[in-house]
Amino acid sequence: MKRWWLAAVAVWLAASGCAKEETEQKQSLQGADWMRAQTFGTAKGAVLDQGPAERAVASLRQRDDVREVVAVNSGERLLVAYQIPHLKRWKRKKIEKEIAERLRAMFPGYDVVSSSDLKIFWKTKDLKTKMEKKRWDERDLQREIGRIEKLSKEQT
Amino acid sequence: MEVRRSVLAMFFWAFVVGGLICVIGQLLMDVFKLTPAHTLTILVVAGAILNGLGLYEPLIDFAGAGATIPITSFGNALVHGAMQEAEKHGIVGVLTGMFEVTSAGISAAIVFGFIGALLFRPKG
Amino acid sequence: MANEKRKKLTPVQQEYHLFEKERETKRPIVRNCACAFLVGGTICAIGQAISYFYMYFFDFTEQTAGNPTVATMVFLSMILTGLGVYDRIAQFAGAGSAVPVTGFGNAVISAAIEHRTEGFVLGVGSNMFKLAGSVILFGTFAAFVIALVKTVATQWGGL
Amino acid sequence: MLKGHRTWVFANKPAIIATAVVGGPFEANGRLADEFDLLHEDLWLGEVSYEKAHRVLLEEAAFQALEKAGLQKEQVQFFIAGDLINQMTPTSFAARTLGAPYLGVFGACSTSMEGLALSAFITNYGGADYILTGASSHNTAVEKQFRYPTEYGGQKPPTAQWTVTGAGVAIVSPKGDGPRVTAATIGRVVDMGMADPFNMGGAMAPAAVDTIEAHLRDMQVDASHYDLIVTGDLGRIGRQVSLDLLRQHGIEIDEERYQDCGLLIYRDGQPVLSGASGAACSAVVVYGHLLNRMRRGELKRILAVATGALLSPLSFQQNETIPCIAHAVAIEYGGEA
Repeated sequence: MKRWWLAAVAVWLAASGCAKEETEQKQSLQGADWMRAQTFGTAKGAVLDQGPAERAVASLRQRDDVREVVAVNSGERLLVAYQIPHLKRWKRKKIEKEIAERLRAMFPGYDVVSSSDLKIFWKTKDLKTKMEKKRWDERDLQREIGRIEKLSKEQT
Repeated sequence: MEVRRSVLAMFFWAFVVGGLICVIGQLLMDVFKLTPAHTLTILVVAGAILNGLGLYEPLIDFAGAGATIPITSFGNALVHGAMQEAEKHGIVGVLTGMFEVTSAGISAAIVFGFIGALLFRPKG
Repeated sequence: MANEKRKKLTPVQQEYHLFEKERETKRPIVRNCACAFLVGGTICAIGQAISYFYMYFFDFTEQTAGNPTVATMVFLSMILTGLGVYDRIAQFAGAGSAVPVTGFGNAVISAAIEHRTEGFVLGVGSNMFKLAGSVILFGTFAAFVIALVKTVATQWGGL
Repeated sequence: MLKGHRTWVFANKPAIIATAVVGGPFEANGRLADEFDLLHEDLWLGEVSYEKAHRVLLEEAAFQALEKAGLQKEQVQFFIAGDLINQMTPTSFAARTLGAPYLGVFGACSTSMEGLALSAFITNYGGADYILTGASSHNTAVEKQFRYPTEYGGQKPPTAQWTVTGAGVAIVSPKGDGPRVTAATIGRVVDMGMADPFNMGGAMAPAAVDTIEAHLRDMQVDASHYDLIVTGDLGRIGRQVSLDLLRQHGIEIDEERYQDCGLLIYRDGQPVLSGASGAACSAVVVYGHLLNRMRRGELKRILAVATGALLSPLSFQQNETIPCIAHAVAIEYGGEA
């Protein structure tokens, strides 16, 4: 029986060692109904101007190599997350590059972050859902976007 | 709905691609009568070469764990780490960056190998 | 490999080889491949599930979920190896359980367990990589050569 | 007395006065479970290493046999035995326990009959009153030595064989009752260039054929002289190959009377692939099952041909082929003896 305890401790260590920041863990997706949440469109209840995000979504929706898009902006930060149809994932790197260039051209003054990563997509969508529910002041929003941006740049 | 579909597609392709890589291994063992050690060595080198040709990363994008779980990804990750570091530090990075990405597999094997030796004995 | 060896054989030996070959139980290649496909595919699907788990509940992206997934798979491999199950699966699955990273883990862990009777330093320590060592050696060396060629090509060839 | 080229005929017909066989859990599930004197449920035998367990197997078999023969261990003049592990430590350590003068012999899986032939020769010429001879092997200790760690998931091809866990010993004496050793043919090394360590049966078959042919020629008898010709551990493939090879060489053998220890010991359902192997395989089946059948009067004359593959992990890795050997011993009980 002692063996099992040790094994359980090892699992726990492995799991907890991987969660880097407690705070981020809390903001994870528990509770958010990510599968049924509305995909297109922008946060209606938001007081903050989501015009650039809406335009980015509208622009990317026209592409046939993008299946879903979700975007959030705040200040001069624009965060765009999208999903690529599975069979087009072979060209994922190329598509990502194209979209990044296109968005940068569309929003010259903005610090644009775009990603096709599923985790970034979930997080962005989650953020948008939260924006609909409660008022966010700009600084909080900025910080949250910054956090997602950092996550999307992690390599290993 | 859409996300669920892409998750399911990922499972499907992970299964298929991972399974096919294993079939290649099986053919190496059965048709060419190679030992498992030879087979795995060939696959690792193949993974490194595929990365060199720029083919392995798209495969990972497409098949997810179907490409990262087979041992071929080990060769891929070694090259990947080396290249990443080489971009930053030039030619010296080739040597220093090699285990940057792969460390998880090896260190997990070492740590769990030792824990295993503490906990278990061979059943036969 | 086999052909090169055969050339060195005397005619009597060659004749016997053919004689024996006819009576040898053939390896069921098709069946083996099917098993390898199913088991290998399943292991990869489990890996995919684990990496979704890490992405969903923790802050890992598709890129970064790879490492904890591999570590978890090796952990599972340790449990199955220690309980004496992995070698049974392998007899059925062949390459299906050898090629995924769990097979790499199994190679390390089985050697570590096996040589425990010779002590932790001389037994476990020095025998741990007796099977998996060649994978690391050739993987690393191949990666070194390839990365070197590629770096030289892009840095000097590209300019 | 030498007869022909390499056959000894024992005029005094030394007797096998007692035998004992010990087995492991896998053998306990086998077809011959009833023929064992002692079966272990635990592969470790309560020891801390498989090599120690290996030694204990041989010790137990030796003490069982002594008890059956009503002898003290001091009465044993020579102990002739061997196994497959590096430098034969399990046997040598068992010899340390026994304290008897000891000759370690190595013939891979043919060790059992090599030991029996030598014991019969020595006792026949008055060299000893009692000789203890035997062979042992332990599945996982041998796997560890020759192949991979036991928990390593390497798929074995259908040509592979399963190493027997067990030990079989016999006490040979010039006087006394029991099956008698009448002749022995010493094998020579035959190498047909086979190199696959997972196909021992195919590699060893020519050696068995060579020895059987030599024996029949030297003794000037044909195969029907024996009620049973039993090979050591050729397995399914080796048995078929050797049978066909014998027929090709013009030796007619009744298929029913040509058996293999490696096929007798386990049940059909057990995952042994091509059959059993290991030094204990022939020792356990001959000293247990077959001599019991002789004592029951079911068999009168048998020829036991133990086969051995003389390879090491080193030689295999250096791309050497597998040299093989077989030793034959003729045993009689009842009849005109």
